[in-house]
Amino acid sequence: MLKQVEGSRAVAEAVAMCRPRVICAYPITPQTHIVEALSAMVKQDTLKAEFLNVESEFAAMSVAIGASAAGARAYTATASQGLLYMSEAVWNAAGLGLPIVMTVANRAIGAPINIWNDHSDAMSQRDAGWLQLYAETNQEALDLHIQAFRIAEELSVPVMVCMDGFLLTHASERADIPGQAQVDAFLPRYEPRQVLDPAEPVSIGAMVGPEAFTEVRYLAYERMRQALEVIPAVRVGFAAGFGRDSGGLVRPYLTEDAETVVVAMGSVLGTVKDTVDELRANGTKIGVLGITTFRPFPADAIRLALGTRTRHVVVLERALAPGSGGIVTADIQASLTAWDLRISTVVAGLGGRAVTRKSLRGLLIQASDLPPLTFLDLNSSLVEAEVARMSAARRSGPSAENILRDLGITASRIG
Amino acid sequence: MDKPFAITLDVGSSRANHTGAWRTERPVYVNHLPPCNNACPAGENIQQWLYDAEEGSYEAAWRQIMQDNPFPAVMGRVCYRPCETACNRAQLDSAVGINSVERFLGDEALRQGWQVPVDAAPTNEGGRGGGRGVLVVGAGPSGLSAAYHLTRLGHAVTVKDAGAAPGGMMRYGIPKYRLPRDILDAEVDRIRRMGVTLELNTKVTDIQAELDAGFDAAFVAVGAHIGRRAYIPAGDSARIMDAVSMLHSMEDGASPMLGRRVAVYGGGNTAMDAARTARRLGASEAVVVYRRTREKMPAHDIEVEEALEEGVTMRWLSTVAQAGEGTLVIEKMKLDETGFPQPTGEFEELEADCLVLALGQNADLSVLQDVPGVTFSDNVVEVGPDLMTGHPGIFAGGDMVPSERTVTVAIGHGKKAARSIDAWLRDPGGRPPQTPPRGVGTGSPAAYKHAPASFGALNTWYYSDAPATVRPRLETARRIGTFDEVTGGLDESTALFEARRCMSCGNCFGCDNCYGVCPDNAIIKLGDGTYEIDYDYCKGCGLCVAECPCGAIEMEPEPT
Amino acid sequence: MLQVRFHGRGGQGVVTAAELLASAAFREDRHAQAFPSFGSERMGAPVMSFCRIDDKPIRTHEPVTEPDALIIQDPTLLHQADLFAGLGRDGYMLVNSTKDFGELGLDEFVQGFQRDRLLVVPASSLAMTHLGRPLPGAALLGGFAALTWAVSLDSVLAAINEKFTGTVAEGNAAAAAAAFDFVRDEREALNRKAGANA
Amino acid sequence: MPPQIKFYQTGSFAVGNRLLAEDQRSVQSTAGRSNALTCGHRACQGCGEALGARYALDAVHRATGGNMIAVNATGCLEVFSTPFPETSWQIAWLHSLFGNAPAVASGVAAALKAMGRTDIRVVGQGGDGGTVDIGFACLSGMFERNDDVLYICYDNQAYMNTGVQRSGATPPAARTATTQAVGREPGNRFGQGKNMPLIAMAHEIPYVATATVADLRDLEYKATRAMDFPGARYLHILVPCPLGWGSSPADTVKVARLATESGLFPVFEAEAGEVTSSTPIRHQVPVTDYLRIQARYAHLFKPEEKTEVIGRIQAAADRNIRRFGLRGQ
Repeated sequence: MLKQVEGSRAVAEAVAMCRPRVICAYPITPQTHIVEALSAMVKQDTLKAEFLNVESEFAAMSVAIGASAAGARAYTATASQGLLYMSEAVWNAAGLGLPIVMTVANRAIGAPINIWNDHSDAMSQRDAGWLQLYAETNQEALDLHIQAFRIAEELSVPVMVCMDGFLLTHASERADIPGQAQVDAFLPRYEPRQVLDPAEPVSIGAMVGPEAFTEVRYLAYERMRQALEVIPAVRVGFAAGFGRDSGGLVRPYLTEDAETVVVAMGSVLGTVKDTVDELRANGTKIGVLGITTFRPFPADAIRLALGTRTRHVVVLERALAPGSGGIVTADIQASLTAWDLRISTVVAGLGGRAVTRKSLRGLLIQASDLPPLTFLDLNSSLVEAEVARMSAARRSGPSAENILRDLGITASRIG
Repeated sequence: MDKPFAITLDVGSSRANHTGAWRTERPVYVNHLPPCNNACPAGENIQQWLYDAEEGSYEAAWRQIMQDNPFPAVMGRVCYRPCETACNRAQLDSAVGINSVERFLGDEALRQGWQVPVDAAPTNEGGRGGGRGVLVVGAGPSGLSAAYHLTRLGHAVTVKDAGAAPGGMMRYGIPKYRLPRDILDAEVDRIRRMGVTLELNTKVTDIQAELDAGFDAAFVAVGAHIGRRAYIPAGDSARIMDAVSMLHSMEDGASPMLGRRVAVYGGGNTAMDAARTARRLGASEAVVVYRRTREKMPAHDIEVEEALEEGVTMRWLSTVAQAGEGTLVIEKMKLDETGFPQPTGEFEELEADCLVLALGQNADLSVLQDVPGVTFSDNVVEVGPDLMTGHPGIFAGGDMVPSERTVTVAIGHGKKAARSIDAWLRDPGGRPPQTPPRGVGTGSPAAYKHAPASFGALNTWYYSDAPATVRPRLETARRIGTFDEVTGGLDESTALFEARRCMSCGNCFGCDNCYGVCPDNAIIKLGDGTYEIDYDYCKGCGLCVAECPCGAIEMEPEPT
Repeated sequence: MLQVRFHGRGGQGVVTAAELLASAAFREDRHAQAFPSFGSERMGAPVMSFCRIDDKPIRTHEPVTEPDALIIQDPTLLHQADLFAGLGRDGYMLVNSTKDFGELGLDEFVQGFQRDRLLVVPASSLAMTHLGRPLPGAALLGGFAALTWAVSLDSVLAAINEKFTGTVAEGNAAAAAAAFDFVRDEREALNRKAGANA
Repeated sequence: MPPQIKFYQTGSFAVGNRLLAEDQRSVQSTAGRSNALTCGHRACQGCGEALGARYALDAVHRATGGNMIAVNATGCLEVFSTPFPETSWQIAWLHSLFGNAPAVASGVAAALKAMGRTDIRVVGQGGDGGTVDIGFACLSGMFERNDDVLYICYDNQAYMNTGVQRSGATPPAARTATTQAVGREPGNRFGQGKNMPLIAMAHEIPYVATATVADLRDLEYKATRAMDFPGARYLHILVPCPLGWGSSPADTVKVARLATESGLFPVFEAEAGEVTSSTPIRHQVPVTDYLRIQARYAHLFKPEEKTEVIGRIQAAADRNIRRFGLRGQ
């Protein structure tokens, strides 16, 4: 049923229809609206589940681990610092092969503390052994959660559904909310691969030494490879059940004849597509490749998606690996080594900085001469001033505060 | 379920890992000789019968006593309890009231009329059942004990005694208030009912003749009934008698004329008996005159205490120098460095209507006097470790052989003599038998050779604090003037309490501590109250040894 | 595509207003997108929200930098830096105030625009009258419907009745309707004046 | 307090007692005990934790009729019990992390509740490090939500798994790898550390109790009693560590016994924040009896006896005795 609805609400309704048995969360902006909605449903008894208000994200993931190991479908949501705080448990859940589904309302990581959107948080857990799916729209965020439970439980691996904080979580958009019957038909009862059962006791979480650890890790890698087949299959199954094409590995847009392909993830894709349309109107051969599944990294699908004419790949990154550069870029490069391509990274939208068509247009018009690494809309004068300060005096003070002083205003400016 | 590789494991799989390999020392179950058993002159397996009594199996407990001693009810009254002196529990709170439990069991047996079956039919014809005819001279504790054991061993026993009633010193030496006669009679009667022939008023004079008359062996235990005399200058009118005959006369129904003030000369148990009897016969003063100090006094403490309670007074470091009518002359003594009393030359007078001499007894050895091979030394018969005299086939025991003169010792002699006689009858050339294994538990007989169980080897924390129960005693007012039994018995609950205070020193009593405290589940519980160590998993930590309450586990080096 | 930017103060229902507008458009089977200017602001601080309305799916997720319309919920914001940023010459603006542009000192500013597209409506007082609370959001939307015809009054009222219930719904609806009439009359008056001048 | 029965056979204090009816006997004395932690594990000789874990879990196993799931924090217990490819556990058992056992247990309990399997009970367990330090927040959260979990802390007073470093439960003056017996104040400092049972009580959870491996009947009684309560329960068990305490493997139980008999480790139980009973000391001993047999306190006795320090430890014991009424009747 079509609704004009806030992204968090849409996701909450989707999650509820997946019938999780245990939901736990610790409040952190911008994930709160999702769990608030779920909590209300549990309280009103419209959702039969245990809702635990835990004392930290570390506990939230730990509760999910226990619940999942005991055979219950478990869900939690977090963001930013919260994801880092639960990091140890995040890796543990993957190691134990527990099909937990978690929403990450993507947000920057401090210091300086920043509540706005970027992908630094999810990127920090890139290698935790979780699947990472990125939503372009609220509709897709909703759909990906339903698919996530299906994928997670089929493979017995946890899945992270990443949606841009505020940009999606707090945005009211049109969304098609499926019916419970549809979801039930698509998502079978949770059949755990391993379960804590006094009737059939086992020890889960044993210590593994050098004699088998490599093998255990290999199997984690192997499960990720299987995921590359499962995810497209689930996309097809979902389309059949819901009449909508959502999820999958990658989303090419006008790449067939494109000489330049912009690679990006999440809500920025819409803005990029609009920009691309404008550029094409001026005859620029440019396309877009959206990555829906970042973990496992769909190298084959990406190669397949790139047009034969592609000469230049611009990776639009909502995160930064200091000392290295683009994080997604590294994977792209690794998967395109055999090809003769120019790959450049554009770091954009950090900590809530708006990514506007205007800026993108200016950037992509001269895509072919982009340097390896560009910071979109970087205020160079601010940076230079601070660099000067630092070279002038040892005790130059806190950079963030210095810059804000120079800027003369705080947040809430347009964009 | 099909489990993920490595991180999920099947239960209990670590049993494949035999940690026994870590061990350098291994625990083993042992059995030590309990101090009580070790101390018992009658060789009772006290720990075992306490164990039976603990769970209320009184008959089993009683039968266990009867293995070694046919007089539990008597023992429970007159024994001087070397077992309790030795009891380890004395070092914790107070000794287990073994004697009172024994008395309870003995009395219970009489109440219930339990009898002792005779294993082999008695016969005096050679060969059949190995039974022979054995003569026992003297129906005292030693003789009756021997008769009892010989009968159980399948021999036909005839007991001959000069007295009118059986029991010897138990009857003629121990006053009624310590040993009621119905008890004695009942226990003697039980022996008689086993088929022992008892011929009273029959003084044996020629032992050789008896043997020729068809007895295959003889056990002589006529005791020591002759009161020792000492030379005391005395006026004609002085009334002097000896304690033995005085106490004896009590049994003949003719109570002696003692007068109001009675002096008893001597410091043994007999002296106490005499003084206490005097009080009961109406003497307002009963004074015990003794050459040395109380510490040196041979009489047992209980006897002395009870005597004092009953108003008997004591004159330490005193000898009777002269006896006249109504008065005695007492000389003060002092102990020299060797602890021997020396005269001081100081004299004083003591008012006394009568002087009772309790200076010890001598045995009437006439019955063995002219038997070839039999030898004597200072008024007793010389015997070997098997109690056989110099004359093959003639054994002797009790007060007439060198040993402490107590009923319990005598009963022990009876058992020992019976076994020796049985062995001798089967193989006259054979060597005296070994003392048989004692104690309960799981060890091999060899284990019994271990030293007696020491208090140090116990872990007493596991025993709840339970001070001894005091036996009810007749209040002194009622003691004087009556011959009612002074010390009462325990009822069942208190007897059970006492039995359960036993710590089972040196022998496993199945408390499950080892089974419980092993961090490696390496103790196998066999179910019959015994255990086995699973050396596949035992790491040799020694916890079971440290936590065994009764010291029945020990570490020994791993065999290399 | 119609892009609207709302300016107000935290607590005035700026975000709700944007969502109501989106919801109204949704009822007319149009695609709409509403979202706040995400800040850590608290009550009273200047805040913004945005709304986009289009006939085809809206893909962009950038903030509205070149609005077709501005809705100013609080006249005290009028002199804030770059309040009008990006508003085109043929743009619309609806200001919540009982004063006119002259009194607001905006005479000069409004000159450069199509005059009948910039209006003032006493949304707060209308809200006080009909709702009993100075929450101008609904009234402004009613006025906005009359100003731009981007959405119908019925859709606005429907959106209001979906979002609120009982007296709150009634009060907001009444305020919206009143504001609609007020703006419609204002525009007709202005057009008449324009006609007369011509 | 467990019902005390007179006379050793009816086992006032011994594990077994042949004169008691089967159902009155201690779990450990029964041939059919579950051995939740069975043999073949890699614990040190005389490991108190291995002993305490089996004691407690076997009791819970009997109380729940085997309907139990255990969640284990990282630590010695977890490492020595489940080295791949073997496990010593004979119950449903889960290990996740060092610091999250209470939360994982909460998750298991929540799942069971959601699935209508409240007949299955959950036990969370860990060492003192996993409980009073790194797992503290999760434990407090589990308490505060009153989740239906029995959490058992096996307290050996330091991080033994990593080589005997100080924990928040390490007692004053004790030597560890990070509180060496050198310097002006040798061993662990006075005035530090936390009293977890009292902290648990401050949450006013239904049941809190302490026990040691030296009094099995008391321990089993408490583990069993804990299962009578719904909600969050806390059982703090003192488990000597021969390695870390420098005591003889054979003395593991003895050391624990002296800890209680000296008053240094009060044994008590509390309901809803109130102490309801304490186990009286049977034969009080001076703290030196307890300290002398542990190498971690050796510096208190040589080269010369540090009477002042020992005095402070004795004072702590005396305070416990007053505070918890350990004198008995």
